[in-house]
Amino acid sequence: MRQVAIVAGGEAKAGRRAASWRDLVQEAGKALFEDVDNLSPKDVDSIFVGAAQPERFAFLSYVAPLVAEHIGVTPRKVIARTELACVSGQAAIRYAWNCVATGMSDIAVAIGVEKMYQPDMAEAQTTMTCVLDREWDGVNCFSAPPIFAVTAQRHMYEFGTTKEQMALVSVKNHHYSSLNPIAHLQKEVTVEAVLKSPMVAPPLNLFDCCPMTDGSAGVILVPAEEAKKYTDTPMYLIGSGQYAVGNVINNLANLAEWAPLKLAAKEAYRTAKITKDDVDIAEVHDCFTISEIMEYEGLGFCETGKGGKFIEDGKPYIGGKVAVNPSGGIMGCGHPLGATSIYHTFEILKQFRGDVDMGRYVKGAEIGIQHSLSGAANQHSILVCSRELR
Amino acid sequence: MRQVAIVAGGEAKAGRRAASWRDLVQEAGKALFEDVDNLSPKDVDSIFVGAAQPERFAFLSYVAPLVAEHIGVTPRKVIARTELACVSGQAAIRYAWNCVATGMSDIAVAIGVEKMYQPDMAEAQTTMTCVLDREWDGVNCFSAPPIFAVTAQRHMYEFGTTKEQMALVSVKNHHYSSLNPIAHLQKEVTVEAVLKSPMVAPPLNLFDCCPMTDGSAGVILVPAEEAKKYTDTPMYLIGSGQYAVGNVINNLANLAEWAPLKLAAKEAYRTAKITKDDVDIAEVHDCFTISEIMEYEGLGFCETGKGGKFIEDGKPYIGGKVAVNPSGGIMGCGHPLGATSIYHTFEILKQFRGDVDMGRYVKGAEIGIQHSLSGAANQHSILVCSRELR
Amino acid sequence: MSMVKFEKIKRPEKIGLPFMLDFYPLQDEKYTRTSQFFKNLKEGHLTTTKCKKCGELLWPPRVICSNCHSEKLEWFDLGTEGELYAFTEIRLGAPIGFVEDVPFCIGIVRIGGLLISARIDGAKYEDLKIGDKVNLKIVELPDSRVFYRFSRNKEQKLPIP
Amino acid sequence: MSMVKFEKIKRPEKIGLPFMLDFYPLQDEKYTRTSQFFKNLKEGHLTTTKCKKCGELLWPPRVICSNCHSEKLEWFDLGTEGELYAFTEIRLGAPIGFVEDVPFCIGIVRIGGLLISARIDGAKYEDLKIGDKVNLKIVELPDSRVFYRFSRNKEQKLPIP
Repeated sequence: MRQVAIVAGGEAKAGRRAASWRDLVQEAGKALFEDVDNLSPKDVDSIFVGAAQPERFAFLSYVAPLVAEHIGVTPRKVIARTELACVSGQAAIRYAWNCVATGMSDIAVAIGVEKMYQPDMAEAQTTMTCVLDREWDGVNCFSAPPIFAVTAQRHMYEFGTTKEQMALVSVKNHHYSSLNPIAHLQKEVTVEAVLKSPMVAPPLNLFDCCPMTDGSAGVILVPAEEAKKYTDTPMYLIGSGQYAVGNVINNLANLAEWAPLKLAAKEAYRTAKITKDDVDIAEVHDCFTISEIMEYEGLGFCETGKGGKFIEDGKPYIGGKVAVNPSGGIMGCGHPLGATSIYHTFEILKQFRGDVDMGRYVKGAEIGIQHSLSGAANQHSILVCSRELR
Repeated sequence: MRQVAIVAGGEAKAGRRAASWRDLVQEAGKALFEDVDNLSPKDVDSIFVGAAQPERFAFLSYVAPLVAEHIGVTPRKVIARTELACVSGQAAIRYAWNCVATGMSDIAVAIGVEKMYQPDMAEAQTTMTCVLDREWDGVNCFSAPPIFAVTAQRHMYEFGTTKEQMALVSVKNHHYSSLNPIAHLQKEVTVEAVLKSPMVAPPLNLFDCCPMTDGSAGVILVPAEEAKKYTDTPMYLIGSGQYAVGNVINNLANLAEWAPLKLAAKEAYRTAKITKDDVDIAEVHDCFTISEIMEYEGLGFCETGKGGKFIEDGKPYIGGKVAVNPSGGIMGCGHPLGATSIYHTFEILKQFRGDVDMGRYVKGAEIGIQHSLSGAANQHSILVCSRELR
Repeated sequence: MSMVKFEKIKRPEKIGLPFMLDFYPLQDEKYTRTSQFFKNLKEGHLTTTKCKKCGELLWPPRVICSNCHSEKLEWFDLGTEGELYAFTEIRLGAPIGFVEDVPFCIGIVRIGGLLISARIDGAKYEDLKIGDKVNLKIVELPDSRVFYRFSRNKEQKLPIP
Repeated sequence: MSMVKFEKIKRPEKIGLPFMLDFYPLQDEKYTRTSQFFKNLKEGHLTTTKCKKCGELLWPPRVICSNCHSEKLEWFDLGTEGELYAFTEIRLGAPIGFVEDVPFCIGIVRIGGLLISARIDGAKYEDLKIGDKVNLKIVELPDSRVFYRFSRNKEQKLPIP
C-alpha cells in the first residue's frame, strides 16, 4: 500500500459569481494545472468529483464526466462523483487517496464544485432543506440555519455559551478572509455588527451564518514516492477519521455535544500517530459560529462546554494554541458545498508553502487537519495533512 | 494491499413497488444480513451507498446516513454516497473494495437504492433527461431512449444490424427473468411481441427498453483472508476497468462503436489476468436491446458490428460461448439506477453458489464480469469476480 | 442571416407543485408501506413502530426493526403531550410552500421517549422556553393528506370550534 | 382524541416552472460567462468558441480551452446548414414542458465540424433519412430567451412570414 501526496491545488474565486457551474470548474481546472510542473490533464488517469446537489442547484446529474470533459481529463482508471452533503469534497479526496494507495490510480484529480445561486432563492432554500430527512424533519423546515440554531440554543442552555462568544468566531474568520483573495467575504466585522445583523433563526444572526457561495476547487494526488517529480513542496496525507450516527433528529447522539466528532478525531489522530497538541492548523467546518465553538471541543482543543471561553481567551488565533481557520473558514470564504473541503485542504498546502498573506500565515506549521461535517452534524470527517512524509 | 471478497448479498424484490425508498432499503438490509453467518450490522464499519438521483426521485439528498440508520449500521470508518448515473452501484462497490484493500475499512457494506415511481411520471422523465448535459442535449429531449435510439439507428446503418436481432436480446433476457423471483418482469416475450410493442423512439419499441423500476440491493465486502469466517462460498474481486470520454454528444467517441468499453474491458482483463475467453458469466448493461448487442462486441466476445449475428447464432445463451445476463438483465429484472450493478454483482455470487433456478444456472462458472454503462454510453465500468482466490 | 427562420414558441406558465418541491410525505399505500401512520394520525393518534422482539422504539416508523431486523413491529401511541427540548423561529430563508408563513416557530419535542421535530403553533419565539409543555395538533392539507404539529398549551386549551 | 386540534391549511396550488424543471439554459450574463453565445444566436448566428492558441473547436462553448487551458478563445460561426447524422422521434416519455409537442423529431446534426443535438422541425420520422440537409432555425421563448433548432430544407425554403 502506497503513501499518498497532494502535489497541487487550484481554485476559482469563491462568491456570488456571474458564472455557471461549468465556468467555475474550468477556472479551477486551469488554476490546478498551472500550480504543478511536468503534469498536464492528459497525464491524469482518474477523477473524483465532489458535488452535493447539482441535480437541483444546476438541474444536472452525472456531473463527473462533464467535469472531466471541461478540464480536459480522460478518465481511464477511476471516475465517479461522491456526495456527502457539505463533506462531498473531502469524500472525493478520501476515495482518490484510497485508489492511489492501492495502485488502481497513479495520478488522480479530486475536484469539487457547487453553483448555488439561481434565479429563485426560495427554490435554493428548498433544496438546502432536503439535506435533513425531508419527510420527517425537512418538512418542518429544519434546514441548516434552524438545526444549528437549536444546537446553539442547547449549547447556551447547557454550558452558558454566549452570543458574544459566538460572534468572536465571526469576527476572527472575517478578519482572516479579508486577507484571502479567493474568499467570498473580504470585509471585517465587529462583535456589535454580528449582534445587530438581521436575525435568521434565533439565536443565530445573519453574521453567525456562512453565505451561499458559488465555487470550485481541485487538488492532484500522486503516490508519495513520485511527489517530488512534480513539486518541491508536496503535502502528505497521513491519517483520517470519519464517524456518522443517524441523521434523523431523533437519532442524533446529542445536540450540545458532538460525540461523532470526538470519535472521528480520535481515529484521525490514531491513524496519523499524532495527538491534538501536534495540530498547528485546523481548517474546520464553521458553517455557523456555534459549529466552530463545538469543534474546539470535539477536536480536543478544550473541554466540552468550554469552546466559548476558548475563543474569548484568544486560543484559536494564529499565535494562540492552534490556528483555526486561517483561511477565513466557511464563514469568510463561503461554502460551495461540494468544493468546500477541497478549498480548505488546498489552504493547508498553501500554508505549508508559505504562499499566503503574511497577516494570516501560520509560520512553521507541520501538521494541518481539515474537518468537515454534514447534515445535522451527525457526520464528521477529518483528514490529517503533513508537511513531511511520516 | 489486501485482496477483497464479497461474502453476502441481499436484495429487495424489484418492480413497481408500493413502497418508499426507505422501505426498499430496509428490505435489502434485512436480506443482506440474513445471507451471512457471524456478522451483524453492528460489525460493519463502513457503508458505501449507490444512488443516482434521490434529490429528484425522492426529494432527498445526503441519503448515505439515512440508509445506514435504516439498516442499523453505524459507520465509524468510511461513509459516502457515490453517483455515476446508472453505474452508481458499481462505483460504490469499487470504492468499498479500495477502502477494504488499504485497510481503511475491515467490513464494508455497499448498498444501492432507487425509488423511481412517483406521482407524476412526466416529472420522472424530466429527471431522467438531466443525465445528459441538460443545457445542450437534455434540452433537446435526449434522455435514455432517444440516445440509444440514435445509437441503434447508427449501428443498423453502419453494420446492418436488424430489429429482429435486437428483439432476440429482449426474448432471451425476459426468458431468464421469468425464472428469477426478484425480477421486475417475469413474463416471456416473443420476437413478434417485441416488434409489435408500442414505439417509444424509433427504432426502439417498448420491449427494446428496460422498465422504470424501484429496488435496492447490497453486498458485504471483507478482506479475502477473513472471508471464510463468514461463508463457505465467498466471491473474490480480482480485476476491474473503467473508462470515460465526454458525455456531451459532440464529444462521444462514436455512436456505433463503444471505444471506451473496449478500453475498460482491456484494463479489466489485464488487471484480472484473464482473457475474454475466461469469462463464463457476463452480467451486462442491457438498458436497451442495442446495448447488449454492442456489449458482445465491446467485451470482445465477437467482432465489431457482428453483435446481431452473435445472438442469432445462439452464442450469448447459457451453454453458448458465454452466458450473458442469466439473471434476466436490466431488461427483465429492471433498472433501479443506483442498485442495478449491485443486483447483478449479487447474481454472480448466487450463480457461483448454485443458488438460482436450474433453468438459468451457469454450471461450473469460475469467472463472472459485471458491466455497467452510464450517460450516453460514454462511460463503462467492469468488475471481474472469481469463485476462487487468484 | 435572412436565411434563418425565427419562431416564437409557447410554454405552460404555471404548473402544479411538483413532487420535488412538495415536502409533505406521500401517504397512500401505493407509495409507502407505513401508510398506517397517516391513518392513525387522521384519527388523532401520533404513533410510531415498536419492535415486538427487541422492544426498540423506532422513529421515523419502519417496516423492519433497524436494531434486530425483525419484521414484527407494532404501532405505539406516543400520546398527545410533549415537552419542548429546543426551538427556533424561521425569520429568513423559508423554502417554497412556507414563505407565506414566516415568521413561524419550529422545535424539537420530547414525546413518548422520542425527540421529534415539528412546527410549534400558537406562539412567538419570545413566548417559548425550553421545557414548555406542548400539545399535539393535526393539520389537513387541501389534498386530504395530514401532518402533525404541536401547539403551546395555551392555544390548545381553547375549545375546538 | 378530543384533545387534539385539527386545522385545515392552505397551499399555493400553482407555481411558475421552477428552475429545476426548466431545460432552457440561463442566458443572462449574471448566470453564465458564455452569454455571448445567446447574443449571437439572437442575431441569427449559431456560434461556438474556438481556441486561438491550439485551434480546438469547443462544444459546448467554453471560457477556457479544455485542450490547452488557454483563455484566448474566439467566437466561431458554425454556419446555417447541417447534415443529419442520426435522428429519432419522441413518441412516449417526453419531459415536462415538451409533453404537448409529442410526437416530434430530434437528431444529431453535423455542422461546422461538430455533432450537435437538436430538435428537427418540419418533418415526421418517416420523412427523414441519414444525410438529409437541415437548416438552422431559432426559437424565441416567452421570456425572451432563445434556442436553436434545425428544420428540414423543405420547410426552410418557404418564405418567412
